Amino acid sequence: MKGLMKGLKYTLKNLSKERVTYAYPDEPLEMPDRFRGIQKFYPEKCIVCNQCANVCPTDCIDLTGKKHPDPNKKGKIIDTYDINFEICILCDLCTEVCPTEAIVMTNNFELAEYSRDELFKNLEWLDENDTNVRKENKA
Amino acid sequence: MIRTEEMLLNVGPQHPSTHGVFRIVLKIDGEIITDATPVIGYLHRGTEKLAEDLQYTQIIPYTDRMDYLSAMTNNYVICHAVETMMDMEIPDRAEYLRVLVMELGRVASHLVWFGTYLLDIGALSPFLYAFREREMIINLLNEISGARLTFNYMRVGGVKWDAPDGWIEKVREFVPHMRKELAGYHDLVSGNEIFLNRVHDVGTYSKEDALAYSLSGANLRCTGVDWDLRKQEPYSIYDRFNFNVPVTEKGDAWSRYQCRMAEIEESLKIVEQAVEQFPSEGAIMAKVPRIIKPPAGETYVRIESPRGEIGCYIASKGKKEPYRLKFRRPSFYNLQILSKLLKGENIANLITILGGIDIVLGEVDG
Amino acid sequence: MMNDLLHSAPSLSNTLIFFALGASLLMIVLGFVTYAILAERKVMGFMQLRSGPNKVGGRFGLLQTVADVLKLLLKEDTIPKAADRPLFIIAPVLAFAPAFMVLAVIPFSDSLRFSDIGIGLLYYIAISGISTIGILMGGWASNNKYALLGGMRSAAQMISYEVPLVMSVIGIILITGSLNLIEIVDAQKNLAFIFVQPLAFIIFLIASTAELNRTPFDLPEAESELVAGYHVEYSGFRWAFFMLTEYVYLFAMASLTTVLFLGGWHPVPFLGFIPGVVWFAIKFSLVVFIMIWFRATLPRLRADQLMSFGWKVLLPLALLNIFISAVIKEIWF
Amino acid sequence: MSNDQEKPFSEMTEAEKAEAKRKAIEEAKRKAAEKKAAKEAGDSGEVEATGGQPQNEMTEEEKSEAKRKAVEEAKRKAAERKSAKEAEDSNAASEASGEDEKAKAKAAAVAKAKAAAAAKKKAAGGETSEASGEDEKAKAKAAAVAKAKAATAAKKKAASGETSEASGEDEKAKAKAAAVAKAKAAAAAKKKAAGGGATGSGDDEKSKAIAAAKAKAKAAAAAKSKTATGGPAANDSEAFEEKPSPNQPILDKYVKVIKDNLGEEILEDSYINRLGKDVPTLVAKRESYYKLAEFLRYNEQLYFEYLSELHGTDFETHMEIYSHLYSYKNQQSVALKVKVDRDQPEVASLTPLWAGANWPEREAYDLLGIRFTGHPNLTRILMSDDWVGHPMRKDYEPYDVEV
Repeated sequence: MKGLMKGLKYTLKNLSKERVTYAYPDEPLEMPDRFRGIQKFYPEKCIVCNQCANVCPTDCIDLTGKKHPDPNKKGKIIDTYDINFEICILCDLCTEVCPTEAIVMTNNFELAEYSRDELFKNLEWLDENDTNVRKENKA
Repeated sequence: MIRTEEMLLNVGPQHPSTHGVFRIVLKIDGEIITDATPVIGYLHRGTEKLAEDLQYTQIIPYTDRMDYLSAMTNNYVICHAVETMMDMEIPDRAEYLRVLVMELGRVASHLVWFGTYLLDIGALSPFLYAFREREMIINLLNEISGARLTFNYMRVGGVKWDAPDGWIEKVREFVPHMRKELAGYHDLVSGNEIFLNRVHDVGTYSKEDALAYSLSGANLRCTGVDWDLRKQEPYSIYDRFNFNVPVTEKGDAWSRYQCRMAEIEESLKIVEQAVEQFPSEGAIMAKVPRIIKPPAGETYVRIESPRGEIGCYIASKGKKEPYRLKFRRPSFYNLQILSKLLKGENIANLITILGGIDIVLGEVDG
Repeated sequence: MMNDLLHSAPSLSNTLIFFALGASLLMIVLGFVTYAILAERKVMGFMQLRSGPNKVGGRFGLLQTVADVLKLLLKEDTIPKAADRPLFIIAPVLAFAPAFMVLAVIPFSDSLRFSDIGIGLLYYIAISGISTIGILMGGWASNNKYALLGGMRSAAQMISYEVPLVMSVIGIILITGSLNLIEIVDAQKNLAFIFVQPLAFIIFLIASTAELNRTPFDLPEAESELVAGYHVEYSGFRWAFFMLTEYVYLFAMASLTTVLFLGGWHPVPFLGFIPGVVWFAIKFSLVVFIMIWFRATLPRLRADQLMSFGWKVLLPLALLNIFISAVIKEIWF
Repeated sequence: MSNDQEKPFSEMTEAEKAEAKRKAIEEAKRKAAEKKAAKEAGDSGEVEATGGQPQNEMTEEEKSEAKRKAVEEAKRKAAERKSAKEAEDSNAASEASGEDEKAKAKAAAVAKAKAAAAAKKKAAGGETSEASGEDEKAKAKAAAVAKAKAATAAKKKAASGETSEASGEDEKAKAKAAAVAKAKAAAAAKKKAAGGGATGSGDDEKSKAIAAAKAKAKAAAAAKSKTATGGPAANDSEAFEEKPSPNQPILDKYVKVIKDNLGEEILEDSYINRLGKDVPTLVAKRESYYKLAEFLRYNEQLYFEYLSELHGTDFETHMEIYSHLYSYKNQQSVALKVKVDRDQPEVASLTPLWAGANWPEREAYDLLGIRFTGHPNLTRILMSDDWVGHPMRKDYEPYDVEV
């Protein structure tokens, strides 16, 4: 009986304590700066080195480049850049290898969509996804 | 004439107490189990097969998904295996960070176990109390690694990030808080007569059985075997800390409970000491070639995860992908003894026993 | 007014009046159930450091249960193909009807009462036993193994705990010399029976919790073992009926506890200016709160422990209580 | 930290250009190299140019090479040649890199080499000096001399027995410090290098402490088994001598006990797995696998009552069962391997000996198709019962290519 009483006392004491739950989604959740959410892509920074696509463990990145429009400049610029969020595991390896920080992580984690097709993010979408970018990556 | 017959009861794969997609086919006579056949593999993702085509760094995020309650130890075991093969020296600061996150992860994992175990036994509140503290740990780990469960934090040769500003202080403050709350758990649960009746002398096995069935972790220590790889085969920097290995003798669900609860305290001790000794500066990565190619040969390392001995075998041909990668997944081994324990028990005890073994299905199925 | 009605000759208008009164009581009870469920969720939420329902009906979630009930009513009514159809349909009704019937004998206050029968307590206990059949029937008719196990557990549990439940109140019957609940309340005008019969109160509280299938005696449902026990195959409003049964019984049992041990509508000394109904409500709420509190704290017993506790601990204690009561009665009354 | 880490990347664009040029030169240099090897080497060269750790990488390779030499047969000579080539390549790469980077790397490498077991000392010293410029050579020599001194001191201490263990440690550390100081003086012009050396020595001492602790544990085990006589000091001195591994006596003991009881023919091979924490490894013959396992399980001197791990591997030429055994009684571990014919993969089950081998063997059957005779319930465990094929086999073709 003593143990039961102790337990009852514990719960009763907690009755008046402050709640610890988050009021999500009424209040947005603040994630720490390093949080790995949906990527943001800067097309102008990309040098089409393909490292992100190579390092991706799930092969969810597809990219193509084209010749630089300015004939005086060497190298390529990005043409298409797609991430398939059906299989992306947000491991952060793509941003880790990127030499120019053209792809960076944001703190946006709300990925749910009504259709699978919408999980296929293309270059425009990733370019526009510019909220909550990691502070240390903000140029 | 009353005729009784045995009944076949399918528990799982969708059942609230199997902690995932675990199925067990019971033959029951009334509520008494006469035979039990575990069926696993519903969460098999072929990590080992996938790893054959991946570079070592790319495998790390996959290990997060095995034992998803303590992904840090999984991260560590593969890094440790590769580092052992390449004979690497890990910088001190990195080692301390690793130990900190692994021990915090161990506490978090045990808290989940504590909560869900009590939920299995029918008490609702401990689950929420345990998750309150776990949330704090998860937030700490989120701050340092950028994810709440699938950390992908460690790298071969060190860790990905250094501790953010003030993180160490937060950890330092967390330890006394956790101690206080742990005392509360003991008030709430450990003395509760109903709980004691539920776990005493349930699912008892002997030391010999535990060894024969390759049990590890608290499942082994509850039979009186003083065995913790952190102590007996020190890896990383565990030999620098002063902590005990909780050992209980009876081998029943209650002694497993005691073991795990005491382990939380010991982990807190380690965290406390690691915070004290934490080097104020230093590198967090060893000098590592960017393409990691362990020499040809094979290695097997094992470390102590919250669930027991997690091992990693790598056979390398000197390439950047492993030739064969194999994880010794503690839950997989620990689960073997289940069908032996269940014979003659009733259904309520099935839940107590299964919960007491502390399995994570992601790990069982690999 | 009530007393006059009860003693008047039967007529058509009387019947109509009784029907209207019954219906209004049903509404009150349903209102109680609505807010008892909310209270349970809220209290448990607060105890578990959550806020509980807070979306539907303002920040206190006042309409949450209403929304839930509406959802249940709108849900598709499914009956498993292999189920025993007639039994499956009749089971929830059979479980619910007695739960409401027992309320007839509960006196809520000096004037608010619906019957005045001499064997009120006996009536309560006899009728409430019928619900077990409904639950067993539901478990059997579902043709599901979990449901069957839940139903069997429920039957075993109800029978085992009915015995100490009845035994524990025999002391009160001895002292008051009546089975009429109104007379029992009147006998507590000066001192509630909880002080005269503390042992009986504890036994009664435990046994009634078991009768209600509430934690720590929620074996028939046993979420973590039998998924949902006897109502695992039920959905929609049939399931709602089982839920309703549970909470109406909570209402009835809390009322009975108030009447038997807490002095019914009688006020605490010096606070007589507060009306009797309010006193009843306060005491009643206290009992409900204790039940919820238990649920938020305690783990579940195991079937065999439940049985041995009922037969080996509670029953001997109840018998002891009868003996002590008899001795006390012989000496003081 | 993140800045530190990112910097190499941002520098890399320039470095890559240089790298491309270098690649071309390299390509010309080694025509004989395989295409794949060439690519990999190029990759590693790329990092080295920026990361500033060419020697480091190289010593890794050499270490592995030395290890292998101690362990391996002629079979893998080809592989060795390959890795040697890689080493050459990385040398070439390092030559191309800047002077002070080299120096930095040198300091680190020296520290590393010291910390590592001295079995590879000569080789390492030789090759590093080869690879580097004139004054580096001198430095390396100085370091080598210091090391030799330390080694002799350690040996002396070792001779004086166990009691002086602590002081021996001390003196060794001092010798180490002196050596580092020498290296520092040599590289005094480059402050950074000196700093690196200092931290390196700090690490060294710590690792020493760890090594000592480990050695102690090992020594305790050894004392129990009454075979090892040297104690920790002996272990340390072993490391400085050319002796292969501290676990060698343990392995010798196992082999002796096994051969005494079961005859000479029972083992196919036995060696220390250098890459796997020096675990003694026994390779059984397929016919006598069960007999050997049974002996390991029940013999009083061995008594491996715990099966830590069992799994199979498809090596294309053959299958292999690897099991890691542990004896709580004697606090020692052993790896037991057996080779299985790939076309007729059949081997005795260990489940009668260790109940814990049940599921791992089912897993090996499921994923590799190895049949374990005497297993109580050899069915698929992870894949569904109607699965076609055994996924972990190297020639496995998925039934549905898309999945």
